[in-house]
Amino acid sequence: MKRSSWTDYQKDIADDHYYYARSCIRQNFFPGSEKVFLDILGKKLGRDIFDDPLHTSCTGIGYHSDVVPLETIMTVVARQFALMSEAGYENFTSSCITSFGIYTELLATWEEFPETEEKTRENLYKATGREFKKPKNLAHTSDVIFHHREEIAQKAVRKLVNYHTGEPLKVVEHIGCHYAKIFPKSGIGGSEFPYVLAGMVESWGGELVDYPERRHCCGFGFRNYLVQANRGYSIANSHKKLESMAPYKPDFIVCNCPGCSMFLDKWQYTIAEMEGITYGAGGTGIPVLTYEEMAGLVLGYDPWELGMQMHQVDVEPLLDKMGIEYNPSAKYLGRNGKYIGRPERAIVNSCSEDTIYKRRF
Amino acid sequence: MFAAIIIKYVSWLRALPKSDLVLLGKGLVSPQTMMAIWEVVCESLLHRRIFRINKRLGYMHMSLAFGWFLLIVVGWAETVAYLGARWVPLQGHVFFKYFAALNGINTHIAIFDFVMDLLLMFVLSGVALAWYKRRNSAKLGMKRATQHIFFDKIALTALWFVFPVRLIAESITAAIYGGGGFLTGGIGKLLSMVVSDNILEWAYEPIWWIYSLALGVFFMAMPFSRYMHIFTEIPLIFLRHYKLRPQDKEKSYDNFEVEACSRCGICIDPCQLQQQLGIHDVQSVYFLRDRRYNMLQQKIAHNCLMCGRCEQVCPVGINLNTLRLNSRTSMRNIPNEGRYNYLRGKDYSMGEGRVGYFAGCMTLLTPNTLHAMEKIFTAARENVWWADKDGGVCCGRPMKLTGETDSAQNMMDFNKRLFKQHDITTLVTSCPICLRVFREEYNLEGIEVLHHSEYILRLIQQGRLRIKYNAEQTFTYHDPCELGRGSGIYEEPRAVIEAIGKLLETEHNRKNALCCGSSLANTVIDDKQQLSIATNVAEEMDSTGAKTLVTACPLCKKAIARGTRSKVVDLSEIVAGNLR
Amino acid sequence: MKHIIIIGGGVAGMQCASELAQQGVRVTILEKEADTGGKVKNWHKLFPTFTPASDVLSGLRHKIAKADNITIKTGCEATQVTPNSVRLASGEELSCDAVVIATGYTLFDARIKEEYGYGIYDNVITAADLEEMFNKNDVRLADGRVPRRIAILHCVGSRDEKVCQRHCSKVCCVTGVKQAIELKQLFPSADVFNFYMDIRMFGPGYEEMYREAQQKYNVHFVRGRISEVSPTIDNRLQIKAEDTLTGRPLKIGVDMLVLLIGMRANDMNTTLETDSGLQRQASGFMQPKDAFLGNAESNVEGIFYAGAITAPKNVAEALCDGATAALRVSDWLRNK
Amino acid sequence: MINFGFSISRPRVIDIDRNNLNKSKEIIAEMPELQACIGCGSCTATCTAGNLTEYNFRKVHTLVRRGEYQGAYEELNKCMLCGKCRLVCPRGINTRGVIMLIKRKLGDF
Repeated sequence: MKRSSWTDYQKDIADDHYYYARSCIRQNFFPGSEKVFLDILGKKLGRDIFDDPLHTSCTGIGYHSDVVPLETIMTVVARQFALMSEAGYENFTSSCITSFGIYTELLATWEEFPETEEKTRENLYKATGREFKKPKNLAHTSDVIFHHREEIAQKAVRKLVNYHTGEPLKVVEHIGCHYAKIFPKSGIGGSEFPYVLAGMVESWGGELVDYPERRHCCGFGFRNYLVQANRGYSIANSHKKLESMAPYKPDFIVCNCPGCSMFLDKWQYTIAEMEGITYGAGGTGIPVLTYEEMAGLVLGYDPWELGMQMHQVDVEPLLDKMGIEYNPSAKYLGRNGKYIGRPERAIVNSCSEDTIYKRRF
Repeated sequence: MFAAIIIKYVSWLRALPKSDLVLLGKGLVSPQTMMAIWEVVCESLLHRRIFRINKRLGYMHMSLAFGWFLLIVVGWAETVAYLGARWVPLQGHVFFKYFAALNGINTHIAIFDFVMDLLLMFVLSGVALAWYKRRNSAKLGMKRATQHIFFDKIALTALWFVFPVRLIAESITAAIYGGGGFLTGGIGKLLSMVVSDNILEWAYEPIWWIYSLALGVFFMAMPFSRYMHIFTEIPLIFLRHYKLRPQDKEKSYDNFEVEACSRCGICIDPCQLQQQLGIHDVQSVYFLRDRRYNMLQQKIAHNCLMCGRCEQVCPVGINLNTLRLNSRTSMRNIPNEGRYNYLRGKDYSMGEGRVGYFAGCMTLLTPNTLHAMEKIFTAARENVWWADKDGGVCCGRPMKLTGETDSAQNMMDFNKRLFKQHDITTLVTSCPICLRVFREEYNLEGIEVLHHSEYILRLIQQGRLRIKYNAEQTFTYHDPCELGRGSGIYEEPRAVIEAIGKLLETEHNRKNALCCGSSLANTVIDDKQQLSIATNVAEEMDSTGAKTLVTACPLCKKAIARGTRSKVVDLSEIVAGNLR
Repeated sequence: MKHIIIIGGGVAGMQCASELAQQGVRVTILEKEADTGGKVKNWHKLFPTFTPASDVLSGLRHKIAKADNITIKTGCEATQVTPNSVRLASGEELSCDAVVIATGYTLFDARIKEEYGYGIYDNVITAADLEEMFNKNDVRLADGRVPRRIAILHCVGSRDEKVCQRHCSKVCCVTGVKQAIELKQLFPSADVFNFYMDIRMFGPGYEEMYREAQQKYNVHFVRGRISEVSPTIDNRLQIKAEDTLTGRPLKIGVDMLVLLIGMRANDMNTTLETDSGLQRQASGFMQPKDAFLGNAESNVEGIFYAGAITAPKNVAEALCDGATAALRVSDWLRNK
Repeated sequence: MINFGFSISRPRVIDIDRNNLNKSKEIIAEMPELQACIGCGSCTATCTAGNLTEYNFRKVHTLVRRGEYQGAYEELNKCMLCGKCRLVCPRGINTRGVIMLIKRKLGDF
């Protein structure tokens, strides 16, 4: 494949001084990822990033489910920007793709319809007494990692290669729909051949898999999975993607959208239960990583510190393949060695038999 | 040979359905039997019907059948006369001349010699014609003769050999032993003069052997070849007089009809698929042959307009359309009870009246007919119940024509219920396809079914419709197959036209009328072929010089209109346009 | 002797030149490429008669070679045009009595519709590439294999507001059907699928050719624009589209995808508008003085149009245009 | 098996690569004129059965040509074979013949 078109879609990503907005889904399902992101930026790369306890959800889930009206979400977003300005930052980076899409969409709306911006300023002022400035630079956190990918590569302790054979790992990347499908110019590489994750994978020694359903949605679509009766449609999308990537025998999937990470991971369990199909070698599913986890592994973080025990599909086979040492018995120990509980055994998480709890009880 | 034939007949008769056996039992002792005997003489021996169609062909068939029959009868009489009054089998005469000579019977009864020779010449003339027909059928008024299969050709060849060889054999016998009439004796004398005795002696045995072989081959082949018709036609005539008929599903009686086909090929010429499109392998003769030998293919069975032109001329009077229909049924009928469940509770009819009007699917594509009928009904002050003005259910005949008889029944039941429900006493339709199935299969007791041509004529005769007559207006009329040959309605539409203007007849009219080519019965020919037939029909109509081409079938109207620039209208349209 | 400059040595320009030359006018053809013939010299056969494009060109060239009052200047690009002069890229200025602009069109760059993967996947080619393959008698996949299933996509860079080409390029439908037939002739056992939005068979013999492609050559026609093209594990291309006639999405793996790229207006047309005061249509093609009675004249006296400079046209129309422009020019010279 | 309260929706996509095109090819080989359909919808618009129930001949035969045989036989059984569609088809397709052919070929599906 002659990949060159991504170079047509570039965007400015601030190099330092970020105001960080968390993701509802990521902090609940992959809390380690957000923590590690802050850690990498602050400690490993020495950048200034502010994790503001005052900020809230962008209410994007509500917005996309027709619960939150447009005016409300505009005001909520305006408040986030106000907090950023108050904290003295100009570069906004959000951990969530949906939020990123919302911010991009609203900034564009304000651009096209200035009266809505005025109205929002009025609403925000009435509601909170705050005033906001639009960010100078808006980036998704994966953009930020992409921006620093070469620096991370320099500091890496290992590459995305098979420890035993030296072959590069085969990586499937999945980009959240709202990253660039709404505004192709807002994403690295545009919407057709997005490069944000591919760039990381290539810089860190992995091999990218280009498979037919690469651009297909994971099926998250809020309306579809929120209503139980519609989940069949939701899961069908993940199913389609997994079916399409399976012949390439990928070593793992990496996503930049928290919802996609969750879905591609957890639906594998559901599909295994429903159809008895597991994807990936060894019949234990294809591990799904967030790009923070991928960066964390490359930089030598402990997998359990990265929160990888929260995955439905066990990551141990991947860790073994990468030659990463880990303590199996520490898998379900959280901070301070406290037991965090473990999921029921299922086809896609049947790896570590010998946790200490198994032994203890 | 006789054994084979008898086994066939007995098994067929035994397999007859009960209703047919009842008919047979009733008929057996009725005057029908006598009439059947007379018909056997007329048809099986004299071939009267062929005579009517084509004199030369009639002579050919008559000379072969009647001549041979007389040869056998007179020969038997001769044998009896020579051998004295003792039991002689019917076939006793076959080699009589041979054995008579060997046994030293040398007496000659001149009258027998003369009659036998005359008859032999009679038959030989038929053989000569048959042979000539094979070579040059057009000279005998047949544009195309049947293309026979190999087996038939063997039997045919044997038959051709039988009589010339007999002539030679008897002549040689006459040359050696004397005797013979003007023909065999004459040739015998000639031979004895020209050819030496040795050669004659030498040829004597072989030629009788060849004769006997040819005869043997012919009779062996007969029950399995087309010559089975010689005997099958006889029981068929009886059964037919007992009112046995083929039906929409195959039954044992069909065997008599199928095997009564002599493959004379008279059905080939009138076929428009043959005339117009050059399709030479689907005609009734081939259909019956393939059906008889169990090698019928869908593309043959379905490639027929079912216009009935061949049935019209078939000398044996075989019900060709019905047989084809029930073959299609055997091939395609799949009982499916629930197939038209969606019809339940549907009723798009409108209006109220004791007279119902069923436009039919095709009429909905010729709205001028619909409007004209509306005008006519209004003019006649008829209250009308419109069965399908806003779309209805097909009458079922098109489905039936493709062989899905049971499925068609679902539709027919639906329509029948609809008619009963709306309490009509008269059902008028402008579609002959619907008309035919309403009359023949719907069993609409208490409801009189009329084609709109009949209905309009009745209105005119009753004085309920007043029509302007104008001799300046010239019309020509196309008989729709389903209306004319199908339902026997020829004169009513003509009477209606003549009440309006001048009617100019086409070359082929009434029973000989051509088919428009768009017949629903044919699902094989393509659009171009349909158009070609339609153009041909339209040309014939145009050649009458009439200003307006009239027909009484929506399908014919649509088809013919494609083939001409002249105005093509439905009968109802000219009536509606000339109301006073 | 009057001197006319014709900018563009394609079929329209050549036709115009030969007609003018017959009327005793001195003609100079400016051709920016090394040889005359314009786009047609790259084509293999012309629809709907399958006439070799080279036949048409050699006919025209022959007519031009016979005339001794035609000068052809190749490698010359006109940069500025007035009714009485043409400046070349080299800085040279040629004077004349009238100018005929016959610069034609530019082929749409299929790379812009990146979802179709032109320039990304090996076996995604354009109709122009396919014509070249036909000319070399070398139609095959990048790895040398013979294609077993080929998709042809209509309206690439035509009727597409997303790439700012709202107009219909007119000839692509016919070209697509023609190429489908040629491909079937080359590879009778291959399946050829045409993905179309509308089939616009506007000319004589076109509809008949379309029908022949369907019925005789068994070319499949699917109504629906391809949404995206992806590689498959066995190095084929997976295409997604909607089969709009059944209302269902459709997925198909093909060996080769041919993009029927449309005609877009030349970039130079903007310069013509700003520098020469000529009017341009919204599509970017030049606006003739009148759509009916003045279709070979521009809004500027002494500047004329021939061929696809004013709208997408097929070869026959371009030739006809060339002759019309010649007539208009000589009328104008006579009445001046 | 756990009851999740939903099942995986089957894809609506027509997957030409997975569909068995043999029957479709046989049908087209026997009646190549079917390929001449331009999807105008005249047949469906005039359809007697289509007036009474949901039945779309154009769609059914298009799907069959794409190798989607499931349900085609049952759909075609709604047809009354009245022949109006053949009279209106601008491409002169022998629609009744097509229906009979498809039914014959797809009897098993």
